[in-house]
Amino acid sequence: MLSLLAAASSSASSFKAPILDYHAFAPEIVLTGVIVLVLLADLLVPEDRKVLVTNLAGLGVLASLIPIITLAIDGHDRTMFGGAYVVDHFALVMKGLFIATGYVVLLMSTNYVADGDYYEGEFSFLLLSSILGMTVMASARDLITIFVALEMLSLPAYMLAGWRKRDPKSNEAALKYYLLGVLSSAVMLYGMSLVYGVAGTTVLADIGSFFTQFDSQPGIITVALLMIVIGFAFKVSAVPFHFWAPDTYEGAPTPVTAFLSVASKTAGFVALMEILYVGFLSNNNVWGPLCWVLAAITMTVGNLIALRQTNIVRMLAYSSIAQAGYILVPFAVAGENAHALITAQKASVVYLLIYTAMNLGAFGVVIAVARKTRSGEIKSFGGLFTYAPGLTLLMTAFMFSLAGIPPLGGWFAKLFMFSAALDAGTAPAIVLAVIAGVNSVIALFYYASVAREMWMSPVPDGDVTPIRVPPALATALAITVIVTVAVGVYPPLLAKLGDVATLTRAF
Amino acid sequence: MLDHAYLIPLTPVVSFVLILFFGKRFPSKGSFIGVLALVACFVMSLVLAGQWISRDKTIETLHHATPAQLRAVEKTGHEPASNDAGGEEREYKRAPVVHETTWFENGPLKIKAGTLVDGLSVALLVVVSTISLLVHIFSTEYMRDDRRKTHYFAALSLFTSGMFILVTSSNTLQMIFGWEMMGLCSFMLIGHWWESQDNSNAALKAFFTTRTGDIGLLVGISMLFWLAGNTFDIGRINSMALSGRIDQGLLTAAACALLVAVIGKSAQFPLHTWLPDAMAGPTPVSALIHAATMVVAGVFLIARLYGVFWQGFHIGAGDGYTPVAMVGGVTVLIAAALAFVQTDIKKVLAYSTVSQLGYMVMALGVGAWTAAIFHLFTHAFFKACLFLGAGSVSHSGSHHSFDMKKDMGGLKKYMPVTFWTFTIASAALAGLPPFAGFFSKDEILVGASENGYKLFLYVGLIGAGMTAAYMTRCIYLTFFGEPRGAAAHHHPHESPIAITGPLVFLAILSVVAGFAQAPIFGIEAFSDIVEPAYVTNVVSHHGFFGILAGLGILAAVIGGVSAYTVYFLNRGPRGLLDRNRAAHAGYAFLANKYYLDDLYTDGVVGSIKGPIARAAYWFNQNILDGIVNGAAAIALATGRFSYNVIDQKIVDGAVNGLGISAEAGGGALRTVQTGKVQQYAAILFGALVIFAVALWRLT
Amino acid sequence: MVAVATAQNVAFWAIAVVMIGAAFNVVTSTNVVRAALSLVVVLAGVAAQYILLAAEFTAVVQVLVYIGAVVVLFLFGIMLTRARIGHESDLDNSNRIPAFVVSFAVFVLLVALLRDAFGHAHINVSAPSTTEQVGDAIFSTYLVPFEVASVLLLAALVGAIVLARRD
Amino acid sequence: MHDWVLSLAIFTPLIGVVIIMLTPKENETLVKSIALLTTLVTAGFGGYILKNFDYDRTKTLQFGVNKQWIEIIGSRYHVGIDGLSLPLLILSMFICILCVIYSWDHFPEPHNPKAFLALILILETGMNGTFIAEDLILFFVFFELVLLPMYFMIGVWGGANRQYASIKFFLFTLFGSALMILGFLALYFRAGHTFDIPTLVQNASTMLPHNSQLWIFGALFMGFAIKVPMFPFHTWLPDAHTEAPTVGSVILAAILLKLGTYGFVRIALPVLPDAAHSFAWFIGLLAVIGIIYGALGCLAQKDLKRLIAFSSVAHMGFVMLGIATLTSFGINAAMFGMVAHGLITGMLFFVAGSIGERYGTREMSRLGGLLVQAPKLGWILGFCAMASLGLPGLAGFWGEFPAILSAFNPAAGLSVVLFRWYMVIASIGTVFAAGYLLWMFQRVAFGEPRDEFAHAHIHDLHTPEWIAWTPMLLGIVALGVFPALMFKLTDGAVQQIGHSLAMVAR
Amino acid sequence: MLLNQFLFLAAVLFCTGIYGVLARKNGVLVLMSVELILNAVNLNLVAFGAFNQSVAGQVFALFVIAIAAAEVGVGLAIVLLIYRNRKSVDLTGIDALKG
Repeated sequence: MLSLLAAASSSASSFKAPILDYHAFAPEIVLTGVIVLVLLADLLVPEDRKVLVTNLAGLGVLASLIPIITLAIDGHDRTMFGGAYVVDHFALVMKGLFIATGYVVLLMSTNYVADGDYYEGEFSFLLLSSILGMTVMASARDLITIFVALEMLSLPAYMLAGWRKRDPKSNEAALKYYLLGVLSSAVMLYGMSLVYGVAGTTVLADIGSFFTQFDSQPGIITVALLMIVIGFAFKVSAVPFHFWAPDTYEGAPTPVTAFLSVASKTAGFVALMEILYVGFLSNNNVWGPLCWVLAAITMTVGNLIALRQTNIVRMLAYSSIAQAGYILVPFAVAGENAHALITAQKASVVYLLIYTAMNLGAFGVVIAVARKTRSGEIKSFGGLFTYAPGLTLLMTAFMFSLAGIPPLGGWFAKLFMFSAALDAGTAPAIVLAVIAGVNSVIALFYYASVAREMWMSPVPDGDVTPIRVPPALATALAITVIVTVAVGVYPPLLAKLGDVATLTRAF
Repeated sequence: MLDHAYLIPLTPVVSFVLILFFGKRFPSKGSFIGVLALVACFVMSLVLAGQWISRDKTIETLHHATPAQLRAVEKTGHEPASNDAGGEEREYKRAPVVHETTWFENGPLKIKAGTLVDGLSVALLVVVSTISLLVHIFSTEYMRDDRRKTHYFAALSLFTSGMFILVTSSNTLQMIFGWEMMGLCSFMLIGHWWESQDNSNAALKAFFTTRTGDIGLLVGISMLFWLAGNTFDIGRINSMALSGRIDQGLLTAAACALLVAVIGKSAQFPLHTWLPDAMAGPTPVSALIHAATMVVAGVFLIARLYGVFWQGFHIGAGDGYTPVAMVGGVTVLIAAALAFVQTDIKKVLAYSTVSQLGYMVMALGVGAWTAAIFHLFTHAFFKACLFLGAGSVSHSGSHHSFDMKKDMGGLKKYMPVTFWTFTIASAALAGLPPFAGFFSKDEILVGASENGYKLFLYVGLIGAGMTAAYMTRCIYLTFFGEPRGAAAHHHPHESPIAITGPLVFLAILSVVAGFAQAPIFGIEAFSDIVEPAYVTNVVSHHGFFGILAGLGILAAVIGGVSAYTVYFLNRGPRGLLDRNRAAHAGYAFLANKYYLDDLYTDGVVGSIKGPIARAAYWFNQNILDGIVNGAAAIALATGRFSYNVIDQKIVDGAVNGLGISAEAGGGALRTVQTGKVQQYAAILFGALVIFAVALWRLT
Repeated sequence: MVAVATAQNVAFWAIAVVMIGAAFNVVTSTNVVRAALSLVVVLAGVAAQYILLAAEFTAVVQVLVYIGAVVVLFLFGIMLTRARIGHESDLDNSNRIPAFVVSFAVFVLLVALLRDAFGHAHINVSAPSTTEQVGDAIFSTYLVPFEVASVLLLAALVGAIVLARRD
Repeated sequence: MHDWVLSLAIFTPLIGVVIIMLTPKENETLVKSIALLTTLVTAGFGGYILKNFDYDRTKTLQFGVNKQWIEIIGSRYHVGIDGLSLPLLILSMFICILCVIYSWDHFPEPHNPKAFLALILILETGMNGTFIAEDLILFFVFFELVLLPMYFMIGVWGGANRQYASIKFFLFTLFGSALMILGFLALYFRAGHTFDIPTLVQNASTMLPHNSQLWIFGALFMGFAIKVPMFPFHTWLPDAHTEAPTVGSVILAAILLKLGTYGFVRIALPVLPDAAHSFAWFIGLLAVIGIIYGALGCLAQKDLKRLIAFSSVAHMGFVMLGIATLTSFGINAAMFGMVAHGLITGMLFFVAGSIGERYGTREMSRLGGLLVQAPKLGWILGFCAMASLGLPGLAGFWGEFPAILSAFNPAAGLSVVLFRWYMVIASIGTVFAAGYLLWMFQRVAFGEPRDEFAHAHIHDLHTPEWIAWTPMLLGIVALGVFPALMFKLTDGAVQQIGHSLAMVAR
Repeated sequence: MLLNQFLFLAAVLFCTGIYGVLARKNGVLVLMSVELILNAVNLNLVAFGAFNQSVAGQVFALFVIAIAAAEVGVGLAIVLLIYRNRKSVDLTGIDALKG
């Protein structure tokens, strides 16, 4: 295996500056610029006008969508740094998703953070930093880049989780998230070091072609791969690496929770796709069963525990764990054959897109309702329909979308997920699909219990003053609900975006 | 009329609709619509009968074919080629006139609906329309002030049309329609005074019991549909059955199934218990049910599908025993015995009906097809007369009571017309010459004797004796002796013309109807007209047998005389005196009643048939009725068990249990979420090791 | 060459033993400050191993960043959280045995794997990669992570200040 | 118009929903009028379909539209109508109008006509869509679309135990449909990468090995059987019916249950005839168990609506028995049974709801003498009871008798002896039906009113009730007397199914 | 030199770190244990770099060092935050969120 690396190591004492394709980097460059601007603006804007900073951040995020669109129109894939950084359809779709998510989270947090008198400027700054990490992650095709992107998106998130500084629960959330995050990234790093040791390269494409030479791989690779998967399993909160999630979600500021449950999770899946599909496609005999087990226990455990939750955020936390289980299903079956691989990628991306909209929306309603009730208990939603019919309808839509009931977006995500499993068609795949099916029934119970509270229960404290939803939050809710419903009714809207076979086109 | 026979069932249907929706607006509450409709039906039936008779004649002369030749054609079992080609109807003697239209289609199969007119249906149409007309007329008076007169007449019309549909059906599917329509109407009419729980119970029981029999009907007709080659057509079913091309086992099974239906509908042992209870309905309804419709439907079913029964039970073999005959025979005796112990005049008549239906079924079972139908024919008149007579008594004599012992007695002098008509009808029922019953019963006895079913000859004779005896008792208790109860206190008087008119008319018919088939005089008009080809060709015909007639008369006389001895010669009144004394002795009323009932029964009835009748009655009330009622109770208990235990605990429990265990599982898993960050970390590394080992071994 | 190799081995083992001892002290010491100082020893040992592996630049960075910055941070942390400088009995929680079992299991696993995979692989440090090469790599292939890392440090700085400051 | 009419039939109610949503809540009359108008317009499209339907080609899909929909998974917007769909589509439109009329001033607590009517209209979209979908995914979407409105209808407007009942209904159905969609996907991947039902009917049985067919059929079976519902998956039904508001019960009984049986006839049998043969004995068994079991359940009931609900289990047993015979006779009977049950049981629920509303209770032991206090209502109850127990001349008979009839001679390859036993058991079931229905009728309608209601003012029929019920009653009679009205529609299509079933008979 | 010398040493550090993370109560000590783990990884990376004769190992290690520093900063900030609210850095007492 050493001979392979001869070319890489021998050369060049003379440094040749790389020729950079600035168009390809434009989204990140814009984003970085906005980050710096936000930081500067925060210094200049007086304390009572901080909302301007948030608005600036929002606009900046939207601005970074422009180069993504131009890149998409341009259409051809850009590969840089020997394959370490790739801007292709997949990357663009995911970048777009991250940026859109960031925008919605900003909208959701505008009033939340301002009302709580937290550090608004820095909040936006950290949020944008994390999004920057995610956009980089979408293009990263190299272990080092992936690692740095992961830390880039994680570190601000650790801090955001503890943003409500005076709240011990928020502190606790940050601590748990941080500690477990650091440990799991350490495990991942250890795994990466082993991979590097065996393969001699950090570029995924090279790792991929390196491993295709072998019919069987040594145990070290099995475990190294396991360690890497664990790092991202933590990120996507797959059981048994999920323990941080409910605690952190509950303790963190709700917009941050929304962000974690959506963007951070998506980033984890994106990395997982890159690593497994590009770097370790031939090792699917390892990660196939691994993802199978993870998917099965993740959705089952997540759903079962969610049944017993009384706090809405905590319930949504377990719900998002269970959802991660569903998203893992395509991973479990992707390695069966080339066709299944493509379906699996599409299924994962479509699921992530839809999941993002509906889960963000659900948190949006939670934030809106908590503005009045000041409570996170599911019971506090009692009788919502009588005084906030609009929010009730929205929450109902999000809940049943998460449950996968047509004609709300979630059904199509689930359908595609099932479709991926059955496309593989092997017995384990079908068993997994059946497990997922049963789980989606269990899940309905707790999703519907929220609907039940809202529609069928009396108002707990009898206070029926209407809820005033600030415009930013209302915008966020509108965006999410439109996506959720529109995709459910007319899935082709998203299906095009999900058509991301580019990730593995080379193979 | 032969080509428009559908008008006969249609007319009362129209009248039903009219009465139901517009009846209330008329002062008569719609009764006249019903009467008019029935007049029309009556006239049409007579015209039809006339046309049928004359058609027979014309065809016979046209074709110059002898019955024997036709029989030869029929016996080959193959239909004439012209029919297979879908050409003309077989236009020879006794061939039915069939008019059909496609009801619905199932693929290539056309299910038809239509009318079939032949001798059997003509005879039944005449009987039914006559009786129904009279019942309608009778009811205008009898139900004059009823609060639901409109409903009553509507149901009466529908009931009649049900019977019309049944008898004119060209196919078995349509027969089910008529059959069940009558079930429905009997339910409505028996339960007419549904304010009382007893009445509605009786209605339910009637419907439910006949419905139980209908299991057989549905199964039997389904089986015949397939066995006869995908057809409901009666003619084809009969010819297929007779041709022997149907698997014998299955055919017998189908016949058995249909027999079950007959047992339910025609109140044969052991499903007869609903019929006496059905006396809860208004008396004219009882007359209609017992004389012309409903219960005779079962007999009609056997007659109509005689080929099936003939072949299915080997009736022609004459080996002394067929299930059909057994059912009939047992019913004859049991019901006759039961008639003895009734105090309710209508129940006496009801058991008498059961017994007479037993005769008809028995006759069919022994191959005496014509005798059975003839008995049906004559029985209709005298039984209608008896019921209407009983109605007249209660209407005008006993103040709406039917209790012979409590509220009647000595009514002869107040109600002469009723008395005489009742007596004539009773004589006809008892089988005394020259009344109608004599001729028809004699035919049955001949059939049983000559077709190789001697056992049933004796059954018939014993039954005849018993019939005479209980009718004598009935007449005595009603019309003779001292007036009692209501009869003594409520100024009995003769009924008005609307009631007596039908009585007289029916009494006359009870006399003359018998002469339609009186072999003793060489008259065989009834069998000539009525027998369809598929019957004529298989059954044997016998002439007049003086000895059997004599035996029949003798049996009736013995029964009548012995009852006469008991009742008219002072045994009866003494029993009544005893009863009154005992009442004075101060026992609690109910206890007294039953105690003295026992005494009475022991002392009076016991001298003739006491032990047997009592045993039969006990058996009837406790065992048979117990089973019928018990079946309901068991069904209810089973239902409760299956609902409360199986459904709610096991099936639903399993479902809820899954839910509970899911929640419990969630609860258990929650305990792992301790909130201690270092435990989480430990699990992270522990999972790492476990997964690593597992995967390492796997790959 | 053999001599060089032997010297390298001797140096390795000497440093390794010290490192392991210090590492154990970090996790078992009952004195927080002593634990921090033991950590310094470990970190320095790691730097020394880097030199053995001919990664001088990395070793320098190790010393500068870790010993120069990180350990100082730790000491600040210790002081800010007012840990006692001296002996402290309850620095460990009640999970020492499970913790040992888990960590030992991981160790066994790793050792078994490494033996299996790299049984007799030798490291040849004859042609070490120079600092220049490292620099070239960072500014070409790994340019993106480098830029990102700079933003990362900024973010960590800002965030940590917000979190840590009193308000 | 020809191309559009089916889509209009599906989506017009949704337009109505949008308009209702935009109407102020306070203006109830306007809301009601819009709802009524919407259902009428939808039915108008139904009328157009009825008028232009080619009754000589009932087995071919008409008014077909086949457009691209979700390309990425190969699902298309394919709708069409044939003899199987038409009666059910019309029934659905019809029932929806009547429900809107019935609820005109009958809105159960907590009132809110706006939401209630919107739910009815969404339900209509789902139901109409299911009956004309010719693509499995489209079918699935509509099949599921009815869940939410019905959930809320039961859960918000229902009785005391509504929360339990509504979630139970939802969970059961969802469980079935989760497996069903797996079956659909398996069909897609194993039988030519298409969700198109007609294409699958052509190809599936040849492309699929027997073993796969069995598995897929099993999955579809679960989905449909729960919806029907067949024993032992029926337990959601009594709860749902008991708690649902009247209109909810009516729609549930009249249409929603039919989605399951329709699924069998439209998808499971023709697509997987081979497996259908293997499953037939089992379906038949569950069907006859359901017949007897439902009847027994009825006998134990104290609540009027619950009794009717259990009777549905028994009646759907007949429908399933017809289907299980795999003969054209049986399937025709099943189709008839669906429509008949829809009308009859729908009516029974209407009446039961009206009784409950008047007396404030549906406990049969507390009722009695309905005929005294409200004779018309009482007789209509009696009429429906009679229709329900399969009295010839009324619609119920044609669902029952041909099913029994066909069980004597099931499709080639099925166990004749077994099915003949089913026939006998099913016949016994008719007696039970008579038993519980008459018993119910006796307790509710006969006798004198109980003391507690002796002086209550019980209004006989209201105008909305008249308007809503008369067409249904007429329909029951008309179908009973002229079964060809239905058989003519279904027969062609059923023959085709029967033919494809016969092709694979071993 | 054998590659495994370094790898085993790294493994020892790694597992010692794990033990520390799991068994230590004091937040700062836990962070120190994390540093042990990260250094183990770095040692791995550099050893593999030498073994593979590529710079990527060192580059990777450099990134890890830089980011580890940032992580420690953030971690200490969080620990301080907790200390400020709870007056203790005892991790075992932090279990308000569970279930």
